[in-house]
Amino acid sequence: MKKFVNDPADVVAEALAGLAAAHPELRVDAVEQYVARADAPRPGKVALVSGGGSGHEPLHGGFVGAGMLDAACPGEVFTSPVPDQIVAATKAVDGGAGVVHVVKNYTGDVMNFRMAAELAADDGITVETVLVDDDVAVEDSTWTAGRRGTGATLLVEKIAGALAEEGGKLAEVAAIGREVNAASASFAYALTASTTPAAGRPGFDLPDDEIEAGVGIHGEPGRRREKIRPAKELVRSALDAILEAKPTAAGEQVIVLVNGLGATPLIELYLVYGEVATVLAERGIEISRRLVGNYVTSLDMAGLSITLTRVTAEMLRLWDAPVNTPGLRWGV
Amino acid sequence: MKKFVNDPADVVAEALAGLAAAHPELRVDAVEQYVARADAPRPGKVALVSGGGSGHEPLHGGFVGAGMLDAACPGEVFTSPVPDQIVAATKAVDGGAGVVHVVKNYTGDVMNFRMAAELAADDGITVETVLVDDDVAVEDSTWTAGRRGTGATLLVEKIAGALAEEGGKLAEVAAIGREVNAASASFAYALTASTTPAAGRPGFDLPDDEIEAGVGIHGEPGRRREKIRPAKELVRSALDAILEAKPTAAGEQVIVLVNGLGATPLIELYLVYGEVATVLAERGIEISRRLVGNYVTSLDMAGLSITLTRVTAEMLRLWDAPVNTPGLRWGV
Amino acid sequence: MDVALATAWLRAAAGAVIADTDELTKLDAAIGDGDHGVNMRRGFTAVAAVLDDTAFTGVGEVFVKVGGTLIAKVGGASGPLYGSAFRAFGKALPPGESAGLGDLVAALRAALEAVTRLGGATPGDKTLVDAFGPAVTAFEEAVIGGAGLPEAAAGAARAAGDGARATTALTARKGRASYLGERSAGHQDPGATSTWLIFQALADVTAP
Amino acid sequence: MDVALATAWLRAAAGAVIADTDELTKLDAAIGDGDHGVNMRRGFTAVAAVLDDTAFTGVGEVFVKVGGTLIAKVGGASGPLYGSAFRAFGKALPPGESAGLGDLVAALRAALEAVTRLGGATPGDKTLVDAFGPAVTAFEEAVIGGAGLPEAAAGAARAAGDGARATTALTARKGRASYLGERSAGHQDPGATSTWLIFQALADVTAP
Ligand SMILES: Nc1ncnc2c1ncn2[C@@H]1O[C@H](COP(=O)(O)OP(=O)(O)O)[C@@H](O)[C@H]1O
Ligand SMILES: Nc1ncnc2c1ncn2[C@@H]1O[C@H](COP(=O)(O)OP(=O)(O)O)[C@@H](O)[C@H]1O
Ligand SMILES: [Mg+2]
Ligand SMILES: [Mg+2]
Ligand SMILES: [Mg+2]
Ligand SMILES: [Mg+2]
Repeated sequence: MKKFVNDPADVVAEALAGLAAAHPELRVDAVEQYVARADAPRPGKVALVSGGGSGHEPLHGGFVGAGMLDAACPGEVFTSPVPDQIVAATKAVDGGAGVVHVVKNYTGDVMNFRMAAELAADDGITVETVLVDDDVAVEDSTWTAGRRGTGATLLVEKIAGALAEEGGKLAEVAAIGREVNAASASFAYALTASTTPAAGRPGFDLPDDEIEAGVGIHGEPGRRREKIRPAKELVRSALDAILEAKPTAAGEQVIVLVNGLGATPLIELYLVYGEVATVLAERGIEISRRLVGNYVTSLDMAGLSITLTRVTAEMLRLWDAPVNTPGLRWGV
Repeated sequence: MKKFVNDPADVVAEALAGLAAAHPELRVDAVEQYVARADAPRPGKVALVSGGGSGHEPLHGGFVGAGMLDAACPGEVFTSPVPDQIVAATKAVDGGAGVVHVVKNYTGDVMNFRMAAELAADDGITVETVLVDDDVAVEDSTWTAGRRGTGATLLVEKIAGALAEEGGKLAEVAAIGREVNAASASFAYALTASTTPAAGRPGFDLPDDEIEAGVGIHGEPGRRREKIRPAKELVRSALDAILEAKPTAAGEQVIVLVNGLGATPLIELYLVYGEVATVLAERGIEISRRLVGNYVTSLDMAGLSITLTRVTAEMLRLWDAPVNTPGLRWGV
Repeated sequence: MDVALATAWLRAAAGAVIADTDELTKLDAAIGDGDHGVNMRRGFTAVAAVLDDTAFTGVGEVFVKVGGTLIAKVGGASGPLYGSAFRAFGKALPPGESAGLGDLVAALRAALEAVTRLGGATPGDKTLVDAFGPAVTAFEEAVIGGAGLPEAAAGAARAAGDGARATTALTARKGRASYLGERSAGHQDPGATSTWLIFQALADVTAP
Repeated sequence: MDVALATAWLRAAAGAVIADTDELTKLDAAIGDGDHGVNMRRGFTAVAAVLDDTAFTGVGEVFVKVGGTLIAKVGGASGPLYGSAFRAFGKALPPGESAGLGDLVAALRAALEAVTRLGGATPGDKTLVDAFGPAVTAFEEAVIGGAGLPEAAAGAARAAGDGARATTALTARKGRASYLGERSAGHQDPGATSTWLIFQALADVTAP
């Protein structure tokens, strides 16, 4: 395995040390392993805490800052954080107005955050949980663990974070987070598997002309393997899946996220965004805002996800609000 | 080859179409193949034009906008742009105060930009050229084409762009660009080769335990092949090469760029930044500002470059000035 | 089972899990995210340290402490599940230095219940429940049939092994593997495999 | 050489370069950035189109136009170099429908001079100059020796081929390959190889 690491077991801790050195506006607790805004807790402000396995950077640590998250709990690579860690972060940023946990829908994340929320409640902190489950490749049925949380997490954190920043109450912040999630759908393709530092080899092998369709962000294989096709066709298939799951009429407004999974060059992401814009224009769907880049990644996986979020005027206003984090910044 | 493309010959044009669709604040001329600020030309403002082969995104098209470049000329993948294209961009953004060409030191780029500058001069436009040659892996001698331009290009474009934005004159803007270049040094490692859409296979093969030290950003092999070593050691070797080329005393201030070449996860880049901070702290060199991410890339190459720029107070002030481009944004 | 046997079992379990890290990781790479081995190694390495550092007076305490350690160290789906299982097991044991066979049966039931309550998996969902459930049943039946601990533990380990192997044919309906739909079939469940290792460790340390 | 022969040569050169795209790319991947084949194909595809679309009255015009097309289409190092070479070649030819052998010699010298002026390479730097230079000398010597165009062209092609092959042993001192230092030795220079193809095309179309 070739990676810029020392001992694979220390990757997360050492990356956090680097994050701390690079961003004085963040406070990294190396013992409890969380990242918080240096100015937290902010009395009276609803705090947002998220977290999950590492390897999805800039998600979540890179989204801590004014207008987005108050704290993030990075677990080991692709492994959800543990309850103690989440409780420590929750206590560290609680400003007395309650805390929203933004949790991607994975069994491990859900269970660990649930335990943490119970422990925090014992300490008198009110926690509301917003579950993100936007990945339409997985059917939402009793036969699965439910849809996975992927690209929409960024939108939930940005929009709910903006409402918290401007003084939204706990119930309101949680409500808009849930609304954003409900209005979002994502679909992803992988061209290669990712390699975790611990495993040291790719999670699966893919022949030179095959791709995985409907993958998540944890290096797992997708729903099906298929032959590589032109970008045009892949985009159409992904948008078909997305728009079937969340029917969107002509004239409706969306935010589009074309998100690289780690090793896909920006030139390809922009090419794909161009295809998305073409298809949505054909359908009369209006793209109000867009984001093209590597935001919710899967280590060094070559691949991308497309997320569409149907937005209200209020969501757009909150999307445009200032944000100042290592991974997302505007208006400030 | 697996990439998100249609016909490999159309990659650059289609990515530009995507860029145009994504960024209404940019104007993309699809015929002449350049990207310009939509509000260019700005009368009386010195204009900055850069360009080079595609495949280094966000460089250069992603750095067009307020406070940085006025236009960028993307060539084919890893191929410098042609004179006509550069002339068209130069004319499109000239506000009567002259144009600065920021050119990375590659034979092809230098010759094409030189031809363009002569043609522009024939049309009455004064062009100053700032050559960027920061890569210390290549010796600067008559036995080479001179040092390559790599990571420092971002710093030159940002700092010179800020001075142009606030009304600097042609000679001043060019001078500070050259000063930034002279104060910069970079060194890069590659863990894998990159694959151009046209070639369809990696530029070279690397065994599973070997890396290339001293690579550029065009997928070429480096100065030497060596065994993979812990990140700690690689960082020390790179900084030794950088600080030997540009001796920096204790107490001096630097901007650090830890730059991913495309497929290296952010978690590794932050880990490496942590090591850089440790080494510089040992030497008493003060890191005034830093940037960690994928900025000057080489398609899907797994690798990274480290750039140090010794800065004056004036450079720092210009670094901190607002910038609003797809790839770099703050203060606005 | 007394404190000494409890710690011997858990040390053996830690040894087995750590020795099989790569195997568990490989199973998880096929239908999950490839971290189960490393997760379990991290957890059980901490368990071994806790066993070294703590003086226990009650047998139940041992398992409660181990469960808490796993919750605090493992993460992922397996951390809360195994952690809760050990905590429930320990809490169900009577206070004091040792527990009888009947106590162990009741505690195993409590542990299994904790897992199904938390994770919602039912038999056949291709999870660790498919090894855990049969193991508990086999243990219980052996005890009812008059067997001693060695024999009951051996039966439980066999049943866990059979259960783990039988997950290969199943399509996952819980956890990460369920995302693969029918593609999850044909691979043995990593969690069921680690459960088997834990029961096998009990059989090993009690074997005559 | 008249307009018809000039266009026949350039069409043959275009065909050869396009046919060898992959080979040129492979050579450039070893010691450069792997685009020389695609660069030349892009340029000569445009050249072929220009030849189809333009009615030329003078032979020099043909080469000036081709040079401009290469500058506008190729990019990289080879675009300005080949473009300037063809432009200088065309400009050095006398006005009118055709040029004599002496004119060709002078024009070849002018083209070579344009390349060395622009790129600064000297013989032995492992560039296209190492094929171009010997080809020009061989052509000139053949003409001085009384040879006709077919023979002079064949000699130039042979010399270009020898020169290109001889670049393998050299360490690059100009262009991208110079970044590799001594690692550039052992590989044939892509630009020298495409120069050879162009001279070979002249030999082919003039062969009796
Ligand atoms: N809902 C559940 N109930 C019981 N066991 C489960 C459940 N979900 C997952 N598991 C078990 O957890 C194992 C995976 O554990 P691990 O890889 O450590 O966590 P993660 O899936 O979060 O990466 C699976 O093989 C399965 O046996
Ligand atoms: N300074 C120079 N003088 C003459 N020829 C050169 C010079 N620099 C490069 N070349 C030629 O150009 C060739 C490479 O062309 P190409 O790959 O198209 O451009 P680039 O190097 O910009 O990618 C080299 O093989 C070499 O023959
Ligand atoms: Mg996991
Ligand atoms: Mg090139
Ligand atoms: Mg797992
Ligand atoms: Mg080249």
